[in-house]
Amino acid sequence: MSNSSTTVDIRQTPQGRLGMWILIAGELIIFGGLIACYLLNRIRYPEWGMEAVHTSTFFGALNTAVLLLSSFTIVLAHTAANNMKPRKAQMYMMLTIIGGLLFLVNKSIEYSREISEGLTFSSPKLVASGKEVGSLFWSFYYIMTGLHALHVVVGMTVIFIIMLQIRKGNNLHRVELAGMYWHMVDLIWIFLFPLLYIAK
Amino acid sequence: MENGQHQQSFIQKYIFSTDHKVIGMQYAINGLLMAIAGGFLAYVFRYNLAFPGKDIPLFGQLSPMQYNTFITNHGMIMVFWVGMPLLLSSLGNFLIPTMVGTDDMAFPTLNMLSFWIFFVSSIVLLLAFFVPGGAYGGGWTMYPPLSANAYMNPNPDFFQALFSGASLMLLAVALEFVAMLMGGINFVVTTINKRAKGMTAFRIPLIVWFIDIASVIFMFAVGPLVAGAFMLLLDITVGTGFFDAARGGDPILWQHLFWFFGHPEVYVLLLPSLGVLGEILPVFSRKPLFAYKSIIYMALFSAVLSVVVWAHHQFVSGIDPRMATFFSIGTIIISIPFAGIFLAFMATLWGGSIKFTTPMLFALGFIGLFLVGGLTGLFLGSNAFDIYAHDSYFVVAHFHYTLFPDIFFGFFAAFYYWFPKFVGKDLDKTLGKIHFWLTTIFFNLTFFLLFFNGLAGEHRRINNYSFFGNVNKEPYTTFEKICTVGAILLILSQFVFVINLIKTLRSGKKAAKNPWNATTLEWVTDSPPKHGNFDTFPVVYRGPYEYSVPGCNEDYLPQNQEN
Amino acid sequence: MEHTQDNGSVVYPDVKTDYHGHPNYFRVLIYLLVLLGLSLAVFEFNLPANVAIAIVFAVAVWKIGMVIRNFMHLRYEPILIWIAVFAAVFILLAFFWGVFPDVSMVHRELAPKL
Amino acid sequence: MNIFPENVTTYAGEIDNLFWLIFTFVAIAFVISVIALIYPMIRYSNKNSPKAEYITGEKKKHFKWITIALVLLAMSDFVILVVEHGTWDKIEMNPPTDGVRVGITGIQWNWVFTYPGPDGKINTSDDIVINEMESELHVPVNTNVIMELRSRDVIHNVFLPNARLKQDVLPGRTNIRWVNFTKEGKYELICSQICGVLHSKMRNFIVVDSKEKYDAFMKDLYEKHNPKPKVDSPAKVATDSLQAKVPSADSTAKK
Repeated sequence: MSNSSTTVDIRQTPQGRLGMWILIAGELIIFGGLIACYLLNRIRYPEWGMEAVHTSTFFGALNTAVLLLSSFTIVLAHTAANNMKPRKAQMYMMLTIIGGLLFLVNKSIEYSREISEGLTFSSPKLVASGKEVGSLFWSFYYIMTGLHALHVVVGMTVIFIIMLQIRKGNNLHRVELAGMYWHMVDLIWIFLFPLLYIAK
Repeated sequence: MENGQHQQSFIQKYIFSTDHKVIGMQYAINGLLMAIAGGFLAYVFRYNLAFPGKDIPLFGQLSPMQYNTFITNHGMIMVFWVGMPLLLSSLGNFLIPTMVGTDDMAFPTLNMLSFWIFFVSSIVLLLAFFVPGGAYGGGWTMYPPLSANAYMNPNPDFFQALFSGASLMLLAVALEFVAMLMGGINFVVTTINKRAKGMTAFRIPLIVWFIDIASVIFMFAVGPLVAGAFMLLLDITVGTGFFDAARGGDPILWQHLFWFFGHPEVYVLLLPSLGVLGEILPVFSRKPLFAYKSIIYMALFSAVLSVVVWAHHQFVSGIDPRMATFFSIGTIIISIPFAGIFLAFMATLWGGSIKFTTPMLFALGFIGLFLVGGLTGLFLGSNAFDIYAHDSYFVVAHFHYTLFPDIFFGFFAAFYYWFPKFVGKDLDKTLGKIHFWLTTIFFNLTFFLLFFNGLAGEHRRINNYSFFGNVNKEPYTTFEKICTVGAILLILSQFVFVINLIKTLRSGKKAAKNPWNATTLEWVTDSPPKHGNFDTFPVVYRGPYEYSVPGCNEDYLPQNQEN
Repeated sequence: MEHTQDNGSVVYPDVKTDYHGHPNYFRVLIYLLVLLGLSLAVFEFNLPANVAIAIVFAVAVWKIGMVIRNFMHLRYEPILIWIAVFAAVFILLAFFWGVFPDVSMVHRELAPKL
Repeated sequence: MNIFPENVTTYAGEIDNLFWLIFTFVAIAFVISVIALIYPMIRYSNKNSPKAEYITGEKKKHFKWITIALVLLAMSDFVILVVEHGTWDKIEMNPPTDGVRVGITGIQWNWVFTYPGPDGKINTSDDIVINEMESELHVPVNTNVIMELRSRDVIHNVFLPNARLKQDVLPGRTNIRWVNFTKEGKYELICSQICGVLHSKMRNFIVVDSKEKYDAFMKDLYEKHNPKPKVDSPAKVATDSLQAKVPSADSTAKK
């Protein structure tokens, strides 16, 4: 019989990272399913190009840049945590949360502009003008960006909680896990951006 | 190792416990309670089918709407709230940590959260029966536009629509998926990361492999349906048009989203049960599992294949006929690895020394009954015959012949086998055997004749067949009655199980450490295992099925025994 | 930065014993921003629409690859994680391929007038 | 054995034969499997065989039995696939294009039948629409009947037990299926996809008439309904398609 310290350590990856990867794979499939549904319909209806014109490339690009930068800061937080500098890690995490907030502010400005133009998923204007297929585009637009925004909020919450947890210098490895989730949010946006804002 | 013997309050120990065994127990109890609900629904609509219009004992009159609601919820409950918790979550929680030789799951808190989310999901599902308009009654597949328009109010306000039967069912399913995702992450990470020393990939018992493969299939196939459930929920509540043809949506998209998960789900339910067979057959044949590695390879192959066969549920949905041809080929090909697994199980018996204990009887019964279910699948997998048999009682009989042995025989086999270990008392052998024989006989009585009704053109989900000329004649009306009698007796015979359980819990003999002389790690520890499972972590020296090894004193070699 | 072990057991990788390597994050960020600029600038070059869209999506996939490899450190992970990530992509492709003929190739028809 | 309903179409027999073909393979497989399951239970029971052999099954000598069985299964699978693909090809992939056209439209909870006007086409302005409970669709015997299947509200399923035909109808698309009756009579047309409360009552009839009776019926029908000949002016077509863009009121009523 053995002693206990070596037996549980047969592992290739720390279990937190392993679990996180599986979660990320699962999340990618959820979003991927949505994106696949969108693409299938996008190919079916070329007239959606006329609707995509109304999305604001400027805001989309700005948001992409914001998310990329916040990804950068969270990865710096991870480096700081690795170097056992909880203060510095907390600062970078705060920056990431500010990035997330900036993203949400941008997004809400965008939403309010589109809604004031009458571009909603059950827009009477679109239906009345015989463009009810166009309203389906907006359904997809809002569900995809909305679900993504929800993930942004979740990611921010997770980062905030872990920011509080590492104050005393323990649980520093969790910074990386929160970071991985944040990167996933980032890379989903990277794919949504051309899909909704550029391909017109 | 961490000492788990410190005093805990009752709530910490049995309610909000992070111990995998307690969570496994909670899942099993929740699953069995839901099985009672599902069984009661089955009794009510089966009675209605045999004697349409008559008052049903214990229930009363069944209206057509209620009939639809009951069949829908019977399907939902039995698949998602009985099959999944009993086979995947309960067995996974009990067995994975003990079999790979560790103290608990990788993420115990996540594990607890998983159960409580699952518990909430069962409440939400049952709650739907009590909202205005009743639970959803459009088939468990929830095809829109029927489900999207299920709330009859033309201008529903958001909360009215949210608390309609259809959206509550969607919410319940979504919560259940979250719970199972958490559980799945736990299972896979525990198996990969927390194995005992020496527990290499091909020394892991088959059931752990199979639960992990099932979890992976589940986690990877469920994604599109989660997205789809979100879309359908928005269709119901806020009026988007994802599945509304008038606004450019497509109802067939939901069918694809649903079955893309729905078919792999069948294998998610099947694989843990096959794992149970893989444990029980060698123990009671005193012989190694036949072709252990090949079985795993075949399971992996079928796991890959399982995500490209889904559209055989849609042969008559108006999908592209060329695709139907492809999916037909895929479906029939996937029969080969599963046939291989079953043949390997049967080959395990050859040359053995078979003891017919209760778990062994259930395991053998599973093989025999599943044979019928699996072979009738060939009829439905070939798309040309499916044109006729689709949505008929042939399908009903077929999937009950697969899912009933799978869920109940698989679970009971596991129950009778591991009960002494995890509860620490010996079940009554005679009552167990009576339970097996009654269940087997009445199960066949219930479902076998339905094949003929299906071939005669009896279609599903109808509350009264006297309307249809082809089936409103002898012998099909008698068959319906026999089926109902069988179903009632089947339900009644489960009381033998309940009696056995109560009797054992009250006055059962204390179980030995290793009553079946099995080799895997869970039998090394006490019965029941204490918090933390092992005194010292075991070290593994050999594969899991070393029975009757030549030149050995005992006829079994435990995995942790050094030569 | 090796993570495989001599006898199949490792010490728990606490943050001091570095589990994986670290790329130059700042360079990666600059690459990503340049690629973002490229996907915006593509339409200024008067390319045919299909080519432009193909480039945009190629750039998006490239960016995703950079994030997942460098920021999420996939390049330092064992093969099993790669399999998990690519299985996700494989499953989505299977889904897309199976549904494509039924949704994208069928044209919408309005309800018949009765 | 008469376990199917009476078969009255050109391809119903083929589907029945397909069943018996698969049944043959399945029965053989079943018998062999049951023997392979029961025999060892007796021969190798604890009583008859107190000591078990040590067979891991990984050796070729032992594993070959499974290989043989799987190859046999694959071969019978192949035969089944080839035969059933012939039937599938005939029914679904290469339907005939000439024949009498009728329209069948599912609504909650009835089948609405559409006969073509003098132009012989469905979904034009001169259609004759029969929307009554328990109504009958008249078709001629020994003629290809091309059915255009549509739905107004939810998913229904056209099920003709005697023709061995089942086809979902979905809102937003037209499925075309065909049938060729060989025997006169009155057959059921059932909805076999759950479509709401009264799904169990959704049943109409197809009446197969001899050619003479069918011609007389159509003549009567035309006299009774007096379908307007179609106006083919481009202007009319243009307004038609414009109107078609606006969805019908009830399909958006929910919103």
